[in-house]
Amino acid sequence: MTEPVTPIGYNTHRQSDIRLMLERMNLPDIDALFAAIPAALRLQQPLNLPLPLSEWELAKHVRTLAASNATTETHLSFLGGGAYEHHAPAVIDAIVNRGEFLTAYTPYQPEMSQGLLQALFEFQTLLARLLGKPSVNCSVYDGATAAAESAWMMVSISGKKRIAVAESFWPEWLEVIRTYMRGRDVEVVVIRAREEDGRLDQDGLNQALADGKTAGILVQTPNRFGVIEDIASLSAIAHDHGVLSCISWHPLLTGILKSPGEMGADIVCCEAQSLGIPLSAGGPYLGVIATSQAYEKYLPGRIVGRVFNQQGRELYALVKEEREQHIAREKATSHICSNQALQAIRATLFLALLGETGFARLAALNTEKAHYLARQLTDLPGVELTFRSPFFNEFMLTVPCTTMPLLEKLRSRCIFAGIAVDYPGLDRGRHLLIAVTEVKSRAELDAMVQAFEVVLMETVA
Amino acid sequence: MTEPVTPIGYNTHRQSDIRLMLERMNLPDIDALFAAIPAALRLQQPLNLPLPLSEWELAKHVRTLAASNATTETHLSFLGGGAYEHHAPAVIDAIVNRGEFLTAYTPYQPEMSQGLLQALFEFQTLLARLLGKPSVNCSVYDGATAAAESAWMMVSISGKKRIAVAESFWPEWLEVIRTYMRGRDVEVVVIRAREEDGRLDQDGLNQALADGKTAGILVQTPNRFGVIEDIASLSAIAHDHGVLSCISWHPLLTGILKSPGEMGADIVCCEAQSLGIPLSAGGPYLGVIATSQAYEKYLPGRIVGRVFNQQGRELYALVKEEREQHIAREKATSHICSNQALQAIRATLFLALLGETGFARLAALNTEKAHYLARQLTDLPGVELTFRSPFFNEFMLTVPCTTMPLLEKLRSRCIFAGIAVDYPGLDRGRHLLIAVTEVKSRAELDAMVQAFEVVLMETVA
Amino acid sequence: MSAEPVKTLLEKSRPGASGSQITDNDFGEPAVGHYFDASQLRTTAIGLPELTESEIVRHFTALSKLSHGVDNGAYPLGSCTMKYNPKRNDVLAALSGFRNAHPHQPPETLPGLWELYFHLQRYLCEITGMFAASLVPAAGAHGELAGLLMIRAYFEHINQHRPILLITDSAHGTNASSAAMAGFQCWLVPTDPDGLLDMQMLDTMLGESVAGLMMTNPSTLGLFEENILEIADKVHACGGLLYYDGANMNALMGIARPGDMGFDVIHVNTHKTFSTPHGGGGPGAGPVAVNRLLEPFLPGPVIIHNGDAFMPDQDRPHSIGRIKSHHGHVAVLIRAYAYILTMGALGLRQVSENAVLNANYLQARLADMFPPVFNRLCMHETLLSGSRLETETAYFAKKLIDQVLHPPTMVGAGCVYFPGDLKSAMLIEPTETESLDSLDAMIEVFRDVFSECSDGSTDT
Amino acid sequence: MSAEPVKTLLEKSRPGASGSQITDNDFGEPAVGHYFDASQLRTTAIGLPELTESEIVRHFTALSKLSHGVDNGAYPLGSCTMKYNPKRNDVLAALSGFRNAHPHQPPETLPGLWELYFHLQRYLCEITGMFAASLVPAAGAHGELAGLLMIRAYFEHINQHRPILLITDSAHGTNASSAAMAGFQCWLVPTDPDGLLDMQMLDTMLGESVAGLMMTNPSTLGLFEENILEIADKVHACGGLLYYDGANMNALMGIARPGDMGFDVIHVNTHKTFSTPHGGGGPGAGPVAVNRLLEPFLPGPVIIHNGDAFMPDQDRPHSIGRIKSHHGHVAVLIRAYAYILTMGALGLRQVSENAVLNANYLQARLADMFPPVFNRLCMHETLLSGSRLETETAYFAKKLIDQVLHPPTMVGAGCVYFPGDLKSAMLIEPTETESLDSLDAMIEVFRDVFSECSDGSTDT
Ligand SMILES: Cc1ncc(COP(=O)(O)O)c(C=O)c1O
Ligand SMILES: Cc1ncc(COP(=O)(O)O)c(C=O)c1O
Repeated sequence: MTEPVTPIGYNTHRQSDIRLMLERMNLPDIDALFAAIPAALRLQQPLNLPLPLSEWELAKHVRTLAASNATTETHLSFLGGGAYEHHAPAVIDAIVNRGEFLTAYTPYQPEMSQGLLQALFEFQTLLARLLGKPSVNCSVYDGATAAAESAWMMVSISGKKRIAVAESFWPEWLEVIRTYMRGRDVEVVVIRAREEDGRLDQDGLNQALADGKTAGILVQTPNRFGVIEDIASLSAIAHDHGVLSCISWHPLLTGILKSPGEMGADIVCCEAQSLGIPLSAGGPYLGVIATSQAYEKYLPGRIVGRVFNQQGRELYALVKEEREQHIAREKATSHICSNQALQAIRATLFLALLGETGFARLAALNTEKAHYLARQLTDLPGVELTFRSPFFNEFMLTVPCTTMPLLEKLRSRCIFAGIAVDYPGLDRGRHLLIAVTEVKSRAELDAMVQAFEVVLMETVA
Repeated sequence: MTEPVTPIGYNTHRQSDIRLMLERMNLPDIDALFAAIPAALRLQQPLNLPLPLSEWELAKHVRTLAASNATTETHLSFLGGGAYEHHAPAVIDAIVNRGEFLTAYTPYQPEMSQGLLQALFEFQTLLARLLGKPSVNCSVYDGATAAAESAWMMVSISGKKRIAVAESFWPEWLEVIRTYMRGRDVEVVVIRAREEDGRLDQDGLNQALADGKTAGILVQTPNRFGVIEDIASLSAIAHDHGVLSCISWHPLLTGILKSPGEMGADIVCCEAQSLGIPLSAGGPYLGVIATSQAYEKYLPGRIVGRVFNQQGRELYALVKEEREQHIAREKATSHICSNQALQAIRATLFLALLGETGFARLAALNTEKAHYLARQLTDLPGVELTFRSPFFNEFMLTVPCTTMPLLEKLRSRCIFAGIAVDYPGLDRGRHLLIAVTEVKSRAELDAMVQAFEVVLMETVA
Repeated sequence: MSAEPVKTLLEKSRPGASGSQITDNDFGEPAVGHYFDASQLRTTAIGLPELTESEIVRHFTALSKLSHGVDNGAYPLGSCTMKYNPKRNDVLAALSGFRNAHPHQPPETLPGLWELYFHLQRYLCEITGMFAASLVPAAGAHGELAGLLMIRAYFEHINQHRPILLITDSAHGTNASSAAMAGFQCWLVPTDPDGLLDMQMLDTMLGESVAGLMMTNPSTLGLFEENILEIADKVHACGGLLYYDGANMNALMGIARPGDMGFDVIHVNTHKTFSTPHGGGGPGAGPVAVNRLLEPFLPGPVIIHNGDAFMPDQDRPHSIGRIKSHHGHVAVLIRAYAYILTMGALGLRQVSENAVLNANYLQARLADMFPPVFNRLCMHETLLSGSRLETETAYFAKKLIDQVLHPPTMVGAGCVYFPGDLKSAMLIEPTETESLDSLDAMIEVFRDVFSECSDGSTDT
Repeated sequence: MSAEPVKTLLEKSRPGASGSQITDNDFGEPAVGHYFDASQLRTTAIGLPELTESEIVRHFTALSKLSHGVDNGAYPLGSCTMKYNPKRNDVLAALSGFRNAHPHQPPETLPGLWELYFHLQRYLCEITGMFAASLVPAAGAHGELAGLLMIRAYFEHINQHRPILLITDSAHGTNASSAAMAGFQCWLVPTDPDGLLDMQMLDTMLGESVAGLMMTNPSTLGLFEENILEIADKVHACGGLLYYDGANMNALMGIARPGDMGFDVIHVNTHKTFSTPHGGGGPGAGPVAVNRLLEPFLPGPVIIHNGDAFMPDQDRPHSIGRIKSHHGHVAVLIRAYAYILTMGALGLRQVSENAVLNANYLQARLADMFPPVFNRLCMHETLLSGSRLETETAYFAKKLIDQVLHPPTMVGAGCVYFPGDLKSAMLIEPTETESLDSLDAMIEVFRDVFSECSDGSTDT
C-alpha cells in the first residue's frame, strides 16, 4: 500500500508530524506500533471499499438516495402505529445541533457537563409531571424496549417470573417484549382484547392473575386499535391481585387525560417520539420509564440528581449509579449505557416550547382533527368505526372491501391512508388504522375523504 | 379591536404583566403611551393581513412555495454569469447558525464581540492575501455595489469625475455602476471588448484615457464572455496615463493565477459568492474591496483592527470609523452601515476549510471540468468557442442555431444549459455562456453533451 | 466574555494538513497551467491557512463563545431593535427551493419566489400605508439611496432642479451619506427643546430648491413627531417630498402608518422591525415603498400579478435602474415574510404596544439615576441623560459588560447621533421580546453599577 | 465552565406566556372532553413551564455554554473514542427523504434507505471480516444483547445446553449485564501480569457448559490480545463461540479484522469508531455482524439485494426476533455510512494508524509522571498509573478541568473497569483527530497540574 501524501478525511497528521512523533518515541515507523499483532492477522491489502468521496460527491450521492424515498412531504400520510407525524418546532434543531450538546459524551465528569446535566434533570422533572410518577430515568432506546425493561422491573420487584401483557400492544413491541423476556426466561402471558369495544378483557385479566404467580400487568394505551384503555380499572384489578400495573402511555394524552400515575399505574413507560422527534424512518426515538420513589432502584439507565462534589459545591451529576451496568455489571437493572440523551433534550425543548397551554391545545387539536376525519369517513357507505370506544388521534375503521387494494390505490394518489390491521376474531383484511395529527389542514382531511370515497367505489365495485 | 388573551407570536407580555407595568408607571392603559400620536393618524381597524399561522402551517405554506421553484437540485444547471453553484461545506452553516454569530448586531461594543471581531479580522487578512492588496473592508452588499463603490473611490482619490469601465462587465453590474455614478454626477465612459479575442480593447482604452480627465479604469475578469483579461497590461496602461486601475476579480482565480494586486491593480473588488455562499436566487451575497494602505481611507464600510481599550488591554475593534457614515455623515466614503458580515464569516470558513492546497485544487478542478465540457461541446458540428482566449470555469459558445429554442428544449430535459449572451458586434441570438464548477461529475457533463447534441440536431433541422 | 484570546487561523496553520478531499476520482489531479497566459500563473503560495475540519470547528466555536447575540441575552442597543430572531424562519430561508435557485434561471421557473415577493410587497405596503414596493435594497442605507434616487428621478422627470435635501439633525448617519450619494446637498433641520423638529426653522429652510425632508418618526430620540401632518403639509406645499426612514417602525405597526402621515417614500429595515437576524453586521434588507406618484421610479425587480402568474415587471422605463445585482436578499426577505405571517395584524400591533411599553417602563424605572433627556413618554426607545453619573459613560458601559449586560447605545459605541450637548446620553431600546423579568433584571444591574460608580471607585 | 448556575425552566416559568400559536384557524379552540370517559379527564394542571420562545432559546444556549463537546476541545475519555463528528454527516442525516419517512411506509417506498442499509451492512462486514450484519441495535450494549441472544439461539437450535459465558475481567460493564439479560451466567477470566488474558485460567474454565468467550481486542487496557488465534482455537475446540466487543475497532481498521481472528459475532459502536456524534449520552448505534453459521439468527431487518431491488428480508424463521421497534437508528446509521464513504480504505487505515500513534505518543511523553501500567506499546488508548501522583486522581482531574481540559477516564468517572489494584489508574484515548499541537498542549497541562499536585498544594 502506498502512503497517501495528505491526511485523508478527518485525519490530522501530515507525514512530517508522523515522522516527528515516531522520532520522539524512538520508533522506526508506524508498523512498529502494531508489532503485537500476529503477522498472519495483518491485512496485506486495502479493504475493499469505494474510493473516498469529496463532500459534494457524497452529498449528491446521499441526496439521490434520500430523494428516492417517499415521505410525509411527498405523500399525504395518515400512518401512525406508534410513530406520529408531529411538527417539531425549529428551535429544537437549532439547540440540539449546538456542538456543546451534539458532540458531548455521557456526562461522567459533572464539572464539565453542568448544562447537559441540567437539561437532562429538567427532562426528568417534566416527564415526571407528564407521566405522573416522580422517578424518571433519562432514557432507554425506544418505547418498545421501555416496555420490555419495565416488564423486567416488575419481575425484579416482585421476584415472580411471569408477566401479563395486553395482546393489543403494537405487534412489534410485543415481539420485542417477548425477545427480551425469552433471554431471561420470563413467561409472557397474553391477555386478549374484548371484541365488543377493543379494550382489554378484564375477565381474562382476572383469570390470568388468579394464581398469584404474575409479577404485573403491561397494558398499552391507546392500544393497537387506537382505543383508550380504562387505566384506573385495570390498575385496580392488578392491585386487587397484589401485582404491579405498568402502562405504556402516549405522552400527548396527558394534554387531555389524567396522567397514568394519577390513574394508578406503578410504572409508566412510553415512546416519546411525539415530543419533537422526527420520524426518521423509525429512529432514533426515545424510550422513557417513570415510577414511584420506592421502585427507583429498579429503573434501568441514567438518573441525574443534585449532589455535592468533593469541593462542597452543589451540582448536577449522574446519581444512583449502583444500579447501572458499569457498577453492578451482571446484577445491573439493565445493560443500557448509551441511551437517547439528545432525544431527551429534544423532548424537554418540545414541552417547554408548547408550555402548559400549548400542550393542552395540541392534544385537543389532534383529537378534534382525528374525530373530524373519522366522522367524514364513516359517512361513506359501509365504512364504520370498528369499536365505539374513545380514541385520541388514531382510530380503526372497518371497510367494505379488502384493505390492500384500497391502500394501494390511495398510494398511487400519493396518500398513505393508514395501516392495515388484523387481529384474531376480527374479519381479516377489513381494518385500517388511521392517524391524524395537528399538521393536517382541513383541506387535506377533506382531500383524503374525497380520494377515499372515489377509491372505495372502485374497490367495492 | 379586542385584546388577545395570550401574547401572539414572539410577544412576551401577558395581560397581567402589562397591567402591572402600567400600574408601576401610573398609566391607565396602553393607549396612554400613544397619546403623542394625533388621533387622525391612529388606526381604527386592524391591518389587512392574513390571520396568524402556527409554525406547521407556516412551514407547509413556505415549503409549497419553495417546492414550486426549479433549482440546481431539480435541474442540471450550467448557469453562471456572476453567481456559481459551488459546494459550501456543511461546517459553514453549522458555525454561522450559532446564535452568537447569527443574532449579533454590528460589533460596536468590542468587549462583547471579540470573537465576531476576530472572525472579521481574519476575513480581512485572508482576503488581503487572495486579492493581493493589504487593506480590505469587511464587506459591501455584493460584487456589483463593490464595483460601484470602487469607482467612487477612484473619483475621490483622483478628484476627477469620470471613470472608464469595460463594457464586458456583467450587464447588470454595469447598470448598477451607472445608477450609482448618476447619483454623484460621475461620467461613465465605456470601453469596448475586441471582437477578435473578447478582451478589452487596449487602443480604445488608451484613447479614452488620453485627455487626462479620467479617474481610473474598472475592468472585470473573467469578463462577461468568460474571457480572462490581461490585468498586468491594462494596469500598466492605466498607470502610464497616471490613472488608477481597479479590477473586479473572481476570487477563485487566485487558485491558479497571480493575485490582481500582484498584477498591478490599485483597487480590487469582487463578488465573493463563490466562497461558500449559497445561490439563494441571488442574495445575500458578499461584496469586498481591497486596496493599498495609501487608499485605505477611501474604503467604504467597516474595518477591524487591533487597538488598546481604555483599560489598556489589546483587543479587536472597529477602526478608522472616521471614514464611515456614522461619523462623517455626508462626507463619508459611503453610506454603508449594515453590510454582509455573516457572509464574510462564511467566506473565512470556506477559505480555512479548503486551505492553500484545497483552494488550488478546487480552482484546477473547476478549470479542468469547464475545459472538458468545452472540448466535448465544440466537437459537435457548428459549435465553437466564440473566443480563443483563456477562460476559467465559464466559456462562451457560438452555436449554429438560435439560442432560445435550444435553451428551452434543454430546459424541458431539466437542464439549464447556460445564459444567452448578446453583444453588439456579435451575431445576435447565437451565443451561450456556460459555467461548470467542481460539483458536476463527468457523468453529468457527458449527459449534458448528449442532450445538447440531440437538441441541437432538432433545432438546426 | 473574559476567556483567553484565541490564536488566529494563520497562527494555527499547519501547512499540508488539508485539502485532500478536494478531488474528483474521475479527473484526478489536473494540471491546468497550459490553459492560461504563462505570465499570469501564480508562482508563490497565496498564504491560506491549513487546518483540519476539526480544528476549524473548534476555532470558530471558541470565537463564538467570545461573542454576544440576542440568543445570549438582552441587547438593548438603541436604534437597532434587537429582538428575538425566530429559528423557524432560518429554516424556511434555507429550503432547497430557495437556497439552490440560481438568479439567472428563467423567471417562469421561480413562481414560488415571485409569489412570496408579491405578497411581501403588499404586506409591507399595508403596514406602512404605501402604494407599491420594491424589496431589492440590501439594507436600510441602500433603501435610502434607492428612495432618494427616486426623488431625484422624479424631479428630473418633471424638470425641476431641487439640489437640497433637509435632514433632521438627529438623523442616522446613513441619511446624510445616502443623500450625498444621490447627489443632494444636505441641510440639517435642528431639534427644538422638546426634542421635536424645529417648525420655525423648517419654515425658513423650505423653498423651491428643496427636494424634500428626510426624517424618521418616531425620531432617533425616541419621540413621536407630533406635528407630522403639519410638517408634511408644509413640505408638500412647497413642492417637496417626504422621506421616511423606517428604522423605527417597531413603534408603530398597527398603530399608525407613515403613508397616512404624508410620507412619499420610505424604507424599512427587515433586520430591525421584521426580526431577521443581523448576523453581526448584516446581511439585512431594506425594502422601499412609495406612493402612487413615485411608483414608476421603483428599482427592479418589482413583482406584479399578471394574469394568473406572479412575475417581475419587465416594463419599467422610468425606473431608477438596478441598484444591486439580482433580486435582493432573498434569504432575508423570506424570514420577514414568515414573521409577518406568524404575527398577523393583532400580533404586529402587540409588538409595537409592547415595544413602547418596555421602553417607557425602563425610562420610568431608571429616571432617578438617568433622567430622560426629554421629560415625556417615549416611543420604542428612550434617550436617557448620564448627567448624574459620576463617571464616564464608557466606564459605566464597561461595568455593565462585567455583569454580562450589553450596554445601550452611547456616543462612540453605536451609530446614532445625539444632537446638541448630549455626550453622556444613552439610547435604550429593549424591544417587545424582553420580558418583565428581563427588564427588571436589567434595571437592577443598572442600579448596582450606578451606585458602584457613585462610590468613587473608578479604578480600572 | 465556571459561570453562574442557571435557573430551571420551572423556576423561570410565567404561566400564561405561551401556547398562543398552537391553533388552526379552521378548527378554532376545540372542546374535546366529550370524546373521552369523563372519569379520565384531567382536572388539574400538568405543571409544564410557560415561557416564550426567546426565553427558551436563551435558557438552552446558556446551558450549552456549561457543557463540553469535542467541538470545544480534546475529550480524551478512554474507551469512548471521542473523535471529530463531521458536520456534513449531520446534514445528510437530516435530509427530508430520511427524516420525514415513516417507519410503517410500505417497504417499496423506501428504496434509498434499503440501498444505504445494504451497503453499510457490506462495508461493516468488510471492515470487520464478517459475513452478514444487522444494523438494528440501538447502541453497543444492544448489539451485545443481540449477539448473545444469537449465540443462545444457536445452541438452542443445535440442542446444546451451555449456560455459561466467559468474560474478561477488564470487560465493559455492559458485557456482563447484556450476558445476564441474555440468560447467561458470567465467569470472569482474569488478566495476567502482562495485561493479557490469562491463558491457563482460560484452559481451566473452558468446558462443555461454556457458550463462549466475550472479549474486546484491543482490550479495555489498550493492549492487543496477542494470543487471539490460540484463544479462538481453544474456544472453538470446546464448541464455544467467540464474541467481539467492537468498541475498540478504532485501533484496527484496515490493519486486522476480528473475523480473521476467529470471532463469530461482533458489534461495533458507530458513535465511537464511525464518528457519529454521541449527543451527550446517545443516540448511538450498535450494528451486529456474524459469521456464516450465525447468519440465520440475525435480528431483523436484514437488507438483501433481491433481483434488482434492495429489501428487508421477510423470510428469517430462525431470527432471534425483534429487539426494538422499526428499522434501527436510521439518522445515526446514515452518518456512519457517509463517514465510510468519505474515508475510503486508506483513510480508515490512516485513522487506526494515527489513533494508535497518538495514544503511544501520550504514553511515551507522560511516562515520567504517569508510567504506563503495562510497560509496552499500547493500541488506541493507554492505561497510565497514577502511583506517582501525590494527590488523589479526582483532585488531579479537577485541576485539569480548571485548565479547561477534559480529564481522561478514571475510576468512578467513566464506565470502564480496571481489574486488580488500579484505583488510581487513568485510561487516555486521544483519537486520531487530535493534532500534534493538541497532544503537546495536553501534555503540557498534565505536566503543569502534576507538578502543582506535587507541591503539596492540595487546598480545594
Ligand atoms: C435610524 C436608522 N436609519 C438607517 C439605518 C441604516 O440601516 P442599515 O444599517 O440597514 O443600512 C439605521 C441602522 O442602524 C438606523 O438606525
Ligand atoms: C468496551 C465497550 N463496550 C461496550 C460499550 C457499550 O456501548 P454503548 O454505550 O453504545 O451501549 C462501551 C461504551 O462505552 C465500551 O466502551
